[in-house]
Amino acid sequence: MAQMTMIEAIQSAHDVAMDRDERVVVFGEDVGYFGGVFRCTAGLQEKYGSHRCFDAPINESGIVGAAIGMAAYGLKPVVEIQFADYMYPAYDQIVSEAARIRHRSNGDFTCPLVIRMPTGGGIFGGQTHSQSPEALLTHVSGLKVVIPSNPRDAKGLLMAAIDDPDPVIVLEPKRLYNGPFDGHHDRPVVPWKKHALGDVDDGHFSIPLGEAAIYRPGSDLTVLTYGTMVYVAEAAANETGLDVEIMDLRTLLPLDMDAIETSVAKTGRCVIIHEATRTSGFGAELSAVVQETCFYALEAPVTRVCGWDTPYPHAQEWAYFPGPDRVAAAFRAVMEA
Amino acid sequence: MAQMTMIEAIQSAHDVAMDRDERVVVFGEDVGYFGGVFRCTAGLQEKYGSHRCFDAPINESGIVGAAIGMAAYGLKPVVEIQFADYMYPAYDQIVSEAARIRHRSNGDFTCPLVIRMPTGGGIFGGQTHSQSPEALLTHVSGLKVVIPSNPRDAKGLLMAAIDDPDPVIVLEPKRLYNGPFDGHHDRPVVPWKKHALGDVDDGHFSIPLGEAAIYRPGSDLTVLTYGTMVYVAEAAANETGLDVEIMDLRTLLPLDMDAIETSVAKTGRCVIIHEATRTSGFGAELSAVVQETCFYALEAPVTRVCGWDTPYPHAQEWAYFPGPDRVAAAFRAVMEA
Amino acid sequence: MTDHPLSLHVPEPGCRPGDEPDFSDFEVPKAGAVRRPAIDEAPEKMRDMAFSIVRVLNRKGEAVGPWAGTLSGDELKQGLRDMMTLRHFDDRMLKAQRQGKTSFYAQHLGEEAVACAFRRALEDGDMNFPTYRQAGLLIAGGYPLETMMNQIFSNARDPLEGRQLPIFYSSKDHGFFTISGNLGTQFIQAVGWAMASAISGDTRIAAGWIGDGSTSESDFHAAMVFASTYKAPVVLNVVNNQWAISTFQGMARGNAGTFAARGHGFGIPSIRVDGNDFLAVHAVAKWAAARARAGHGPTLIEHVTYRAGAHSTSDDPAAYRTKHEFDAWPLGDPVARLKAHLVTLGIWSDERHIQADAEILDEVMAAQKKAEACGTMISGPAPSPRSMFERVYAEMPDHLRRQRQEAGY
Amino acid sequence: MTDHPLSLHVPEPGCRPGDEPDFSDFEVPKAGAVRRPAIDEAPEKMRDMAFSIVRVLNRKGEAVGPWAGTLSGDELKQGLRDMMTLRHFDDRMLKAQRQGKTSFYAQHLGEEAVACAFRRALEDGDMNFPTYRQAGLLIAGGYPLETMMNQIFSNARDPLEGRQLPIFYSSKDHGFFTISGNLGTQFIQAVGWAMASAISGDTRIAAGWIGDGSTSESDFHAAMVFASTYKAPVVLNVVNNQWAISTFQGMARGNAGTFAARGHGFGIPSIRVDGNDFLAVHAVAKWAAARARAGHGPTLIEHVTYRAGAHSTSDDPAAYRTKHEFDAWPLGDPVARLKAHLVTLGIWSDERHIQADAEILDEVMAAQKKAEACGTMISGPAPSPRSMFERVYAEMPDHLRRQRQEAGY
Ligand SMILES: Cc1ncc(C[n+]2csc(CCOP(=O)(O)OP(=O)(O)O)c2C)c(N)n1
Ligand SMILES: Cc1ncc(C[n+]2csc(CCOP(=O)(O)OP(=O)(O)O)c2C)c(N)n1
Ligand SMILES: [Mg+2]
Ligand SMILES: [Mg+2]
Repeated sequence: MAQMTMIEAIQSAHDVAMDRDERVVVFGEDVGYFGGVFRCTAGLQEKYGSHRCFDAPINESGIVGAAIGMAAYGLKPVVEIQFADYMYPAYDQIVSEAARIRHRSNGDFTCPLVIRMPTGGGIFGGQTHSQSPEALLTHVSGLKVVIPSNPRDAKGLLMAAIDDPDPVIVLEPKRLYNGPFDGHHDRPVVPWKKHALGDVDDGHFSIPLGEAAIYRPGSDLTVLTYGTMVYVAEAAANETGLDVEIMDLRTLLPLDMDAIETSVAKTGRCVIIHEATRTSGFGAELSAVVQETCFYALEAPVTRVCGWDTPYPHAQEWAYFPGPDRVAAAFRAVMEA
Repeated sequence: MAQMTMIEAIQSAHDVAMDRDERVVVFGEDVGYFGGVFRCTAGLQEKYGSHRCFDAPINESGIVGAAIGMAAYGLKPVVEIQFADYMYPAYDQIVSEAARIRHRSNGDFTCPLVIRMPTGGGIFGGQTHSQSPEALLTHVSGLKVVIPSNPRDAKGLLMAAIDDPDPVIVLEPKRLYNGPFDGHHDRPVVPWKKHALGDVDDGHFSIPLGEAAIYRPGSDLTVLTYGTMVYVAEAAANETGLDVEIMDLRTLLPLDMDAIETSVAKTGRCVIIHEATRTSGFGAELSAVVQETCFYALEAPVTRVCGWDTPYPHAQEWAYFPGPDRVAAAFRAVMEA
Repeated sequence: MTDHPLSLHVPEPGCRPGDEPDFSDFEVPKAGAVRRPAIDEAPEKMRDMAFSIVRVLNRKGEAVGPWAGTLSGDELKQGLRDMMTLRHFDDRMLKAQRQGKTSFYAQHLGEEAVACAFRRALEDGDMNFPTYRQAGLLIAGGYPLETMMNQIFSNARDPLEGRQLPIFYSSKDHGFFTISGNLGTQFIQAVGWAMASAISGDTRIAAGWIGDGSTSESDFHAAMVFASTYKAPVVLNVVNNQWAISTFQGMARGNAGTFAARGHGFGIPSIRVDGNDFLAVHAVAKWAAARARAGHGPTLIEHVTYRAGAHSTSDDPAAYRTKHEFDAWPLGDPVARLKAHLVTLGIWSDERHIQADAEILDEVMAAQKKAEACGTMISGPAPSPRSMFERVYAEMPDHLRRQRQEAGY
Repeated sequence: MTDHPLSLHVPEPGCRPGDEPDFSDFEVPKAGAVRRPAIDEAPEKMRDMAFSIVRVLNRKGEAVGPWAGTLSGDELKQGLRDMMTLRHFDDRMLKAQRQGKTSFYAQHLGEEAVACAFRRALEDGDMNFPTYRQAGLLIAGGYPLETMMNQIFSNARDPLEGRQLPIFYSSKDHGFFTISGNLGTQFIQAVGWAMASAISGDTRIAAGWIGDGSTSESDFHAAMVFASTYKAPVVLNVVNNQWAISTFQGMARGNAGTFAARGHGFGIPSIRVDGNDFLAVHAVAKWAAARARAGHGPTLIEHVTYRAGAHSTSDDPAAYRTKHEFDAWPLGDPVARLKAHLVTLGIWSDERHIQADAEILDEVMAAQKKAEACGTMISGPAPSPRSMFERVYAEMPDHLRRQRQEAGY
């Protein structure tokens, strides 16, 4: 065991995977010699050679398209899109190709690849370094979509993703790379190095895809969330004094329906939180399934707290970010409904 | 007034718009000399010259990207993506550019363009000629998203889209091009030429964006749907004998919330139907907003009938298509709940 | 600066319906005239190869020049058989589509030599990333006609179980990657596959395929960039059959002299070949494959040919191009040209040709009979809807299992 | 075939941290040596222009050869002022970022000549589609420094009201299209704008901008295809500053000799210019603009320069490239070179330079003072959050109005 930041945990997952399996290759913009703009692939080129970890030309479609060819060959490519905001040029390759190859060839060809991308805001990145495009991925059958909220999960889920026989998208909340963040941007942050969830096994371990975690048990209401918003929910729970059950979904597709049903059936109240824009966000799907499966248990409307339906602004970042105040207000409203 | 197919109505909208406003230019793959693979732009090149209606190289990103530049210049480009399944290569230009330009430049530049794309299945087109990607567009703030279900609306909405100062996506249900289709693929179809909604004004008229239509009033339950599914809902209503209120949403973004609330408040029951895959489909957003705004009026769970979460198959098309039987079953379940 | 108003240049083909077909500005070099560079010649020294056309068969049916001699008489006879098989296959399947036995078909008329000859230049284990117009790769590789037809009929024996549009075959064993309906996407995948082979210290190579119209797609660029940067062992084929549905090749080519020229911006050796000359296609393919295998990296080949038929069964070219354009097409008919060569060699004759033609038609019809016995789109039996839920993932997740149950399968 | 195992070729820069900088294989033609084709010369006749470098200023500071003489002494002095202004501006803004007054900045050190000289070759009304590294277009166009700083500080007077990342300026009036954070997207938009001008019978032209690394993006291809096909009146600029964050230009260039060569695949005249030679950039830009305006279509210009500073304030190049590489850079410092030329002309001196430098610094600091009086990111006042809901659409739809109210604005 070692104390790791989320960045170190991700680096370690790559390292262990490359060490165990020669077929694992890692590439992307600036990931080779430099080790990635967030340092998630630091040291891999030196250790495993430039044929297994290398820089790529700046073409996201090319990166994913080449990875698909490699996966079809029999390798296990793990690629980085420098920011989730830059996945759109690769979207056709992701949707029309990676997600479809097993099905359309009836299993003749497969596409075991991992696409990592830093997601979310809170770093004054403006509209093209802050987006949370998960809903654009969860609508695509054939993909799995994962989003860790701490170093241990980041490593365990990435290792599971690399072992998975299908294409997996790993969204990494960049605001959590160095420490948990609860939305109180004016207060100091506790680094992972001093946090229980920063205690990560050095070797190989994996956290199964498709299993949610109860981040904090409670009985008043259920929070369905993931990534950075786990900590915002916790802050709001503490501030309202409510006995909130916070579910960290971890995998968005396929969704852990059992865990969701069990919790909402118990609490009868549900608040969904994400940073992505509201309309047609992943919260809509969560709201729909909760309502479909727990209709008779619900004592209040399922409520969404999300990013506004605007581009992510630069200067108004904290007015955009669904912080503890907005979340606390939703908790209270749901309890009073 | 003239009897028109949906194709003729769309062609007429182009024609009238080009005649009224020199700034309207039309281009896309095969849309020039040939007039489009579905003939929606037939005759325009001959009438207005090849500098106002022309073929484009096969590059959807190029088509939309060039149109954005033209819109910024001051023209009003109307472009065709040959099938909605081929919008993905243009997705970055749509999401990161067209949808953002007004906001990010604080109105210094604008992007009044229209992107038309045939959508939906029912023509044995297999997985790459049948998709319904509306949810991937409704999540994008800055866009408007429109989907007509008949010739009159197709013309009126397209004219409104061309007049709109912002980027509008027009999804055209290709199964409706020649006549309404209720999912009974084994029965003959009535062509638009013999249908009241095929009676279309020759000149300029427009149907405001953002307004739903009550396709059929009723009091037992509310159906929220659009495009081809309007007719499937009607067939299921007739077959179940229920007094179903069918709302043809027409514009998905921005959504006509007032009309939705009024109807569901009245009926207390709601079924959402679309052809797109279920998970994170637009039905999720509809379900969420109905539940948020009408929670206390709901007498049964809001229910979705959608395409399965698989690629659109070729041979199993009718097992995939959410036809009248599945819809009727949902109606009954919702009435019995 | 001048105040002269600007105007938009929109390229137009030489002739439209009603015009006389005219290829007078299409330069056809003499067979044997184009040199054959060494496989390790520097790319910048062979730019000329992109502006001429490698041709082996002359008008008299003789094989001439430095590119001749890569195939034996038996191999050539097999090549002729392959092309004739593809032609009959196309013909039968077009009819089957008109009879409602399948929903869709696209033929290869006039461009049979390209894929059939190319396949012969590859080794088993190499991987093609084809478009819908390279069924010749399967036929020349010995893939069963009946299985192809099962796929086309979406019947109970369709290896893809009805999921895919007709002709979107897949066969890993035959080096034929599962076809996508989205143009251009697979060009870069071919490069990725080739990179994987290089990463693994393997000896296998990949071949990418794209149409003239589809070179405009952005993934063409992705493929060229990656192939150039990593010197991937890949052969990148542009099949220039002059048309992209209703759009003539000039719309995609723009102001470039040739599609092969596109390679020059990337330092990728580029070569144009007479796509209707079986021997030339084979020789150029061999040369490119040898370059890839020897570590010299990618080659771009422009196969100059002509789409003699409609784009697909959804298309009628009479609306946008002149009839009989194919008759005026200067590179002729690939089947007739290879036949003439075999006759010149003295190993073939009109009689044997007629006899072979009848035999092949019998074979194709026999295969069709067997395939139809397993069902067509009108008669069934079709694959079970259950299969549409399968292999979305390796393991079916709960939500799909529930949906499958709801669907009743 | 050989059984020799394949291996992956991964390009590497000539030197990494710790190595001695080495540009010995970088060929620098003599100033004045490269010919100046007529603007209507056929593209295929001027391929040589992509493999040399147009240079006007020689070592002695003289302007020589066929590209000399496009600017008057006064214009040159203004050009020097513009570059010096940009350099001071960068310097002040880097410091402001370190002080927390803004979140982000990217400088132009070493490549000031490119945009400053280019702007002088355009007419009012022409439109640039710049990247984040062409602030010189604004400065040389007389856009107020203070307004730029207001944007950088996201303050109450920021014309973009805090929506955009610092330096992502927008000014229609100054022919500066709103900058995108997504690389490459605007290259094709520039082509579209130029097509629109041609469609409208206008005389205005567009200029696209892209970095060496970003030429790999697929929209580069889209732009080249459309520009080639429609002969759009556009100047397509590749700023090859040798680096894309940590990635050297060879990763994007691959096996091509130069970035300018990319134009050859499209029949687009392509020309390389010494990007650190103000006179050469201006002359080449003028030539390309004249081609566009006269209806001869697009030109691709590769500006050869060097990114002397970090990629941005988020970057530290010491991790991936050798320090003092810029000192070894053979094309020198654009400011020093233009200064030397003016001195040679006898219209400038060291004293005047020192004096001008002090004046410019004063101006920049005065602008900064005014901008800071309207707020910085630490001190505020910031634009109201209300504005984030505005101009998503021309008219605010109901759901946004409700959200704005919920947000309390
Ligand atoms: C991304 C995408 N855009 C558009 C289409 C529609 N489409 C199918 S085939 C075709 C023409 C292709 O022409 P070409 O590349 O020359 O190939 P050919 O059919 O001549 O073999 C078009 C536009 C598509 N399948 N995919
Ligand atoms: C689509 C996209 N991918 C990746 C990035 C991240 N990124 C920002 S700048 C940059 C390097 C660009 O290099 P170059 O084009 O050479 O321009 P320069 O910074 O040298 O001016 C990268 C990779 C981005 N902004 N957009
Ligand atoms: Mg073609
Ligand atoms: Mg650069």
